[in-house]
Amino acid sequence: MITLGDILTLSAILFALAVAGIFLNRKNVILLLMCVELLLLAANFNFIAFARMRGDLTGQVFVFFVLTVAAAESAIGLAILVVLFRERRSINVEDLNTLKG
Amino acid sequence: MNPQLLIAIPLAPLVAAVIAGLVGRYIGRVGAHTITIAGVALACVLSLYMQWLIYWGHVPSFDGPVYTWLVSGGVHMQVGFLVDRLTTLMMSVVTFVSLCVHVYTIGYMRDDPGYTRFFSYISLFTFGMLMLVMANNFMQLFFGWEAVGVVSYLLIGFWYTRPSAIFANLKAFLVNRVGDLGFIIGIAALFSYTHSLSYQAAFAAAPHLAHQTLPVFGGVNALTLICICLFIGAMGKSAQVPLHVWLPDSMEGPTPISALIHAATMVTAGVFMVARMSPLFEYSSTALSFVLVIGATNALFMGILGVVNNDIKRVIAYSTLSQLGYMVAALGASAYAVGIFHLMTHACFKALLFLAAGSVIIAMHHEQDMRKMGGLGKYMPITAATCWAGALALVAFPFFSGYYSKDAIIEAVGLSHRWGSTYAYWCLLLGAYVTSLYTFRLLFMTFHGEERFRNVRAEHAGHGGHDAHGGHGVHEPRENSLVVTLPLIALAIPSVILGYLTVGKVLYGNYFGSAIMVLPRHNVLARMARDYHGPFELGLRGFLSVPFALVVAGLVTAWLFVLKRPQWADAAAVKFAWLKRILDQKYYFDWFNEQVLARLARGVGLGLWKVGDQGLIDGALVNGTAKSVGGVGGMVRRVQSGYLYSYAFWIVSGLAVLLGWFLLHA
Amino acid sequence: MSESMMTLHSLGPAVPEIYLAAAICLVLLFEAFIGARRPGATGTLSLLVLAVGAGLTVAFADVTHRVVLFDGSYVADPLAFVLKLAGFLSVAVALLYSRTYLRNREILKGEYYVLALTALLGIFVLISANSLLTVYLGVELLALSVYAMVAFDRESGVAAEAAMKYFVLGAIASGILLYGMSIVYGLTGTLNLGRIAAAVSAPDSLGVVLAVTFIVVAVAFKLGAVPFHMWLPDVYEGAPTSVTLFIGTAPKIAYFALALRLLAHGLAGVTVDWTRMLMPIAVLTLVVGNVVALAQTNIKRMLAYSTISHVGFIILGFVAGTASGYAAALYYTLVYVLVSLGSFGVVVLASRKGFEADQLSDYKGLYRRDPLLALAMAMLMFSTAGVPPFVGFWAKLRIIQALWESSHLWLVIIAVVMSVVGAFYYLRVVKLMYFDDAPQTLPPTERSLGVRFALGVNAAAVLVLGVLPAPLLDLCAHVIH
Amino acid sequence: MHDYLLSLLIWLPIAAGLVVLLLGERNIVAGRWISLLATLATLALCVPLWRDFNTHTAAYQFVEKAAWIPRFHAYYALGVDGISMPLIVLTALMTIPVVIAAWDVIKARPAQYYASFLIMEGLMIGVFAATDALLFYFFWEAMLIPMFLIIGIWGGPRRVYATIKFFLYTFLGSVFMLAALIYMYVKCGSYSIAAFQALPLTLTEQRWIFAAFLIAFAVKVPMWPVHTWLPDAHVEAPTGGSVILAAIMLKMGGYGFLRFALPIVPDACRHLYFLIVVLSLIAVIYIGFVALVQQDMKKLIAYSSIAHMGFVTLGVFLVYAILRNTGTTHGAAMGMDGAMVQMVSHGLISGALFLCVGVLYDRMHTRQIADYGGVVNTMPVFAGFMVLFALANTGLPGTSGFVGEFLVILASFKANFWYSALAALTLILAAAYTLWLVKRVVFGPVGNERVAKLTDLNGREFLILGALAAVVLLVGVWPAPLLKVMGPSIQHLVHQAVATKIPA
Amino acid sequence: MLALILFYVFATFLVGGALGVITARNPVYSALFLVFSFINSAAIWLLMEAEFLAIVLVLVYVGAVMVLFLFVVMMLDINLAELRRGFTRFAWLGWLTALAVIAEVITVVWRHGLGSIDVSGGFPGEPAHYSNTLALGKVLYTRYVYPFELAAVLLVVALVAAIALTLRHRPGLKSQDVSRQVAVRAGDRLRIVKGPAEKRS
Repeated sequence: MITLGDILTLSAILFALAVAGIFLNRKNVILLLMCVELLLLAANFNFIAFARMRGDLTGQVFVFFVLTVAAAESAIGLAILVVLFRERRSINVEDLNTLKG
Repeated sequence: MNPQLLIAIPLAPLVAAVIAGLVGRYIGRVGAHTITIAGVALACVLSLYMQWLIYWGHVPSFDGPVYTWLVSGGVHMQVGFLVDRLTTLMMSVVTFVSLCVHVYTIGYMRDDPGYTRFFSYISLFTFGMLMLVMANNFMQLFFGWEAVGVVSYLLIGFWYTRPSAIFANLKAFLVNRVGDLGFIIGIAALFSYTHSLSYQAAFAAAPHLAHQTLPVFGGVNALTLICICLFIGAMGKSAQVPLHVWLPDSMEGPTPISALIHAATMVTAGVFMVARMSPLFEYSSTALSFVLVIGATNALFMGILGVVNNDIKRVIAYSTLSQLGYMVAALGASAYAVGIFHLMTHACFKALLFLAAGSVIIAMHHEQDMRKMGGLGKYMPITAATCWAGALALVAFPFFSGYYSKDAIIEAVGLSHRWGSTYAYWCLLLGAYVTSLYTFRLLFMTFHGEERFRNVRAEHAGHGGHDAHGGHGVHEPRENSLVVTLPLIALAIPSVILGYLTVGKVLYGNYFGSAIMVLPRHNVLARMARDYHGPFELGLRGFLSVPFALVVAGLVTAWLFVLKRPQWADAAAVKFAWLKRILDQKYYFDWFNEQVLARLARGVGLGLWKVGDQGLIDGALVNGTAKSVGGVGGMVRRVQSGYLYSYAFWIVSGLAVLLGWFLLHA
Repeated sequence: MSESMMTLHSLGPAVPEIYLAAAICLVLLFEAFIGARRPGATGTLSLLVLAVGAGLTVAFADVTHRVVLFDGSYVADPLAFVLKLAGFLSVAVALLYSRTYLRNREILKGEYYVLALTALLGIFVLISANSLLTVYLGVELLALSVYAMVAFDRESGVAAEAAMKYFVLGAIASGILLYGMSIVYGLTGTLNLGRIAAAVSAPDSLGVVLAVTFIVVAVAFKLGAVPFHMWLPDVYEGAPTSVTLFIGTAPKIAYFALALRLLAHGLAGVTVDWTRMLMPIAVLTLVVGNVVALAQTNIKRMLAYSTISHVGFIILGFVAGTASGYAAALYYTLVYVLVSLGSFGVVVLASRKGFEADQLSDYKGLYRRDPLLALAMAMLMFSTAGVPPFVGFWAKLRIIQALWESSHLWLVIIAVVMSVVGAFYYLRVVKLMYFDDAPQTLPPTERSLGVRFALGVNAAAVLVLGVLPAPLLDLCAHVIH
Repeated sequence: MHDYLLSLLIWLPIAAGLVVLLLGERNIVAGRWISLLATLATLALCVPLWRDFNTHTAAYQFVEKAAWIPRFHAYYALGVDGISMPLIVLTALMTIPVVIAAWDVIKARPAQYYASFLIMEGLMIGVFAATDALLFYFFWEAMLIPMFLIIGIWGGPRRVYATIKFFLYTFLGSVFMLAALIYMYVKCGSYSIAAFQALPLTLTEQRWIFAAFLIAFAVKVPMWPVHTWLPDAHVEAPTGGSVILAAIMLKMGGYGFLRFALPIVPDACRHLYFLIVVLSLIAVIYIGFVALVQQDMKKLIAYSSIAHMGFVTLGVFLVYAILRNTGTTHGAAMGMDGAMVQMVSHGLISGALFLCVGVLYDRMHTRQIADYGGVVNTMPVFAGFMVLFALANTGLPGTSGFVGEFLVILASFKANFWYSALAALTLILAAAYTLWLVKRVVFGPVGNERVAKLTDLNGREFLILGALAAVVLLVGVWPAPLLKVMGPSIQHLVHQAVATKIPA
Repeated sequence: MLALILFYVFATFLVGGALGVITARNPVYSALFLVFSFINSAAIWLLMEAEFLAIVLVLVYVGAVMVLFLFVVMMLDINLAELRRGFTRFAWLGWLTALAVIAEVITVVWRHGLGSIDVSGGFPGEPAHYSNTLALGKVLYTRYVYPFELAAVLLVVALVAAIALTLRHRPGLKSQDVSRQVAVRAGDRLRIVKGPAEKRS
């Protein structure tokens, strides 16, 4: 039987991989957006697992909204990406360093 | 006694001084000198009246407040007067000499642009001096003390465009301040025991204080400390070694004030103060020994300096130093009355000498170097004659006033059994010879012998403003006008007869009564009184005394070296070059003060400023902190690298650290 | 709280949100059909909308006690009322100041106003959130609107860069927030903050620590606390100044509400835990914010670091962990918003077409060019530095008082030392404006009378509230209790 | 009117300042006269203050109280006692010469200049009049702003460095005090100074609070080693700024010690008095030496101020040394009296000296001593004043400078021989640096052509220097009224200072 | 037991996919790895009887969002050669931090059971007739109407933002202007030109 612990472990690994992806990736901004999706996925696992454990729908409703938000977020993220690319002709993370200090 | 009358005595010169000072330019020269002379004359008349009242009128002394200066912590500090025989004597001397000097000034300063200012100053000085002598408490004493110091400062620097004058006045003030430091500590010490600043309280507490110990310097007798501190003040004002250095330099001031301040009155304030404080000093033999030794040292060694100096005023100044030493030595021997007596006679003849010197200086167109004088006697008979009178008084020629006072000092010290009295006695004795030597040297060089002024071309036209005669070629010196000679005569009379007239009363007639307190076991004067059989007999006895022999020896030496064999002096100077150098350098006191102390002070100041303030506090602490904060800012700023991955890393590691830390500590 | 019992009347307290949602649609339509041809009309309409909204809020949402709606996901209380009014006001002022700026940069578009209004809606949602879900949606609504606003000047590379950074980091923060929320949910089985507060009461339980850490980090990120602050200076600098003005002000109200609702209300049972976590964060925030601000040459960036340092103070209010501390944090937040409106407003107003007054050196001799602007800025800077008689002083005072009440000696010392460090760079601005001369001729500043009047009122408020601080202090204390 | 006398004193100048500010630079003639009238009116208001002051009580008089922040029990509470009243009068007095001295000297933004000083005046009076700690602090800090601007706008070449240093230094000190005040508020629930004075505190608490107070007041006084802002500020400040800084702002430190440190944390003061005494003596001696070598007139006077303020702190804390040495407090009041008189007197004298320097600066535009010499030849009247004030600065009896030093030295002997011996060194040091300055600047032959072209005081300058000289002499000759005013309050303070507040 | 095996299989795929996402050099591969991860997640969610969400995940994410991603990747015409460089020096620090987070969370979960919850227990089974979709649907429009409306606003924001940021009015491009069309008046469309019928002579 799948246990709560299994799911929580899985989500922890996903979470860590997602953040690791964000600060290991130095080249492509799009990848960062993908890692963000993974991050949300990790949280969703938790919600579903807890909801199931408690026999309570609330967690699943939450996941529903998270999915909605994530979609909207992707749209805006990609829009920003497009603006960025138009201005800089690059989406290299290492080029995003004019603002610093 | 009428207090209003008393108040009028110091106030009259003050008012005159203020008027002359503030509105001098409106009332003109005549107005200024008229009003100040009137003020001082009034004070003089009233002082004499007071003295008459107290001595012959048998009015009790006055000791009372005028107004409350302030009340602090329950202590009433008042301005008040203590007028007794000692005070009235001083008041008379001060106002009399002052009056003479005022009159003399009309002639001396005739052509000076600072005429009204000068009158204002000397009147103000008279006020300060009167406040000093009339005080019945230490606050007021200190007030007068400082007031005369300030006026002295202003007057030494009267010719403010002369660099030497403004150097001298600063020096005088600072050296006096060193004395005042001791003085104020003494006052503070006394106050801390008596909770009062009045003389009465201090005198009453003296016997008790003699048994108190103060936990400083490993425990000293409280009264000794107090007395020595007070005496340090007197050393400053009365120019005792090593605080004497200012007095010769103070001759930069106009001659009238040399006479008034730096001979007759202010410099004797220390002597007066110690006499006034006799109820304290009497209980501290240590302090008196200190006084004695210092005084005697001054008397001899400062006199020696007078022998080698060629500036007429400076010679008299060194003489003053020496005579002050005599007075102080008298105090040290518990012969306060003798000290005051000498103070009185000295005031007359020393003022006379200065004024006479001033008269010479006027005649010489402000030339003070005796080497350029000589043979003036026949051109200036009055000056020469009065000067001779003063000189004889100074060297203690029998029957002259100085004889009665000075011989008494030597005798009193000789009789004293105080620690150091033997040393003091020999100093004073030798001092008699030295006095005679420089005095006659001065007389011979100035009034007798070759007329050296004829060799001097009119090279001093540069004196400009102070030399209205200002002509070229050799002028034959002329006797001065009446305003100059009259004070000379007025002072010459007491210089000759004052001693004879008053010695019986002042020294041996218990003139001072309770104003001066001497413990019976210290009372050398009483022993001397046993041998006293009237002034005439005393005068005759003088011709047989050792000091007289020394005076004659001095006279002969001076005659030989100055008039008869001047080349001997040069030969001696060559032979004893080392000695001459020490004497020319005035025992290196000035060198030490200027090259060591002053430099050290400035060095310390510079060091503290540059290293302490600017380097450490400002540089390291203040700006250093600012810089290091800024530096840290610059460094932390670099963490903000602009890279997204680094930002994300910080967020996640922040999370990890927080989580780890609190999981460990949960 | 049955879902079927919802009547129109009972929705009264929720009028601000409902009205605003409707108004957003209205503005959107207006823009689509009318606004595009009349530049600025949408802006005027938006200001009108905000004014009406404030009126309606006062009329309907002024509650005297706690009202819970929408099955527990929405709460209306006096605090929410005050914060929403502050939100209306600050957004209105921010939009008013930005107008000429937007026109000069040719980004005066209706969408800008729509996004500002949706951000305001997000702010309101956060203010009134009573469930983790509404908290999350509020955070996202606000954040997404703001991301877009930052990138709004499409001709600006730095703006895009800032937006990108903001977006990615913001998304990480939401992920962290969500993760923490999921654990809270797992531990309590509910999203309702009230019920969570009832369920979570055991401090030092590991699960709670885990959840609390995630949530604290997310909240700290949103507030801009060190070391989660790094987005803030970049975004403040990179964004168009009008947007900096916007995000520097109203959202802080929301994030204060976020911290208050989540930590102080939802996790009230484990105050010990999160105050201990906030403590090092607060200290770091104060130190880094102030110290790094010293090294800045760009005024927007400097004000960003200044913001960070203020966040440190606000967090200190939370560290106190008492009602007094929250009231202090609230007061600080409101004061901060007021002062930031003014100071960023000056930055906006000093900029002209083709001249971005964002370097500190651009303020040299401002006094000669525009005394009013300089005077206002000087007052605001002194206020921020915490010098009486300006209101900033009371803000700091309240925080220190709260810290003393909970016996935090060292935090007090750090706070006061840091306020001195901070004073330096505020003084530097005054120095530039008043003591220095402009090196070259700079363009004139915004001269629109209405805007200048608003700025004058803004600065005067800083003084008046400083001299008579009692009403606002009372209000803050009142709504927190 | 007595019910609002203090408020009037505070707000009249502030209101006048705002009016002048609003009138702007174009109406500067009116602005000038309004400023002068306002300062004169303020001084006139001090007449009833002094006349109707009850000298037999230590209680606050002319009390006003109005709610300010009811929630924190902070009140707009005003009142004066014998310690604050003379300082208020001093403030009102010293602002007048500042206004007159600026008459046609300040050319740049004169309206703002006047407004700054008027507002300063009100705030400074507020500091002295406040009996609520929060209100006190409010005025205390607010004061920094106008001074910051005064130095920064009208100052010399290094004004920016100086003014920022001044602001940060004093701000750093003050915030710690604020923290301490709030702490005590939290403990006792009131901001009333009287409540603080009655609040029992453990020794540890007292030490912390004392440290906070010390930082705040030591910077203001300023005491060594936190004094370095003062020379810079003075040198760079315009004449009026220097005058107010020296005359009033420095007094706030001494006032703070008297009003806060001693009565609120007496036990800590008793434990740590030695520190203050040592720092005070360092101030007197160390700074005296430093003053000796200054090349800049203002800097010299600034350093002299530090040395003189050393007497203030010494006098204030003598009470503990005396208590320790003698077991009684006899003489302690004298030390405090001395400190107070020294504050007033230093206000007058240093203010006057800075005005003198200002007179020279207006003519020659240099403050370097080396640029002068023989000023007396061309400016005899000025020289007279300068010498008078210089002598007063050296503590000459008959001038106000003497009274305070004298009392402190007298009192200090009760505590320790060395205290008084070291303190009395000022007699020499002060004379050395002040009179050496006079020698180099005033006396001597005409130093250079520019000195030769100097013109003597005009009527305006004569008026202010003459008036100050009169006051300096008056206080010196008859300080009794001043002491009488302070008496009961000082006596009361002595009792407070030695009573323990440690809860049993 | 089967469910458990399936879970481990899917979980392994999921982790592998996630690793693929963050390590792939080519963003197209990353996107495909992400799709793979989502599909595995959906499978696991199905195992946990969260059918509706599993479907939504596939439909919304795989179907819409990821396509959008790929679209953008292709559209932006990124120079892939430039992206082929590897991680930098401090990569180990990143990994370490990630591992630390995993370790911390797992420690809490397993060693201490998240405080009060039994983490090793399974999930309660749902009754046979239970419809996850129905249950969600029921609450979504009632209890969660407020969040639902907010989600709607959120999507509007995304819409507006995306348009505002990316829509470009290129000069010379002929496009519809709705507001102008709507606001048009007859007078704008029809212009009556008066012309003389014939040339006057």
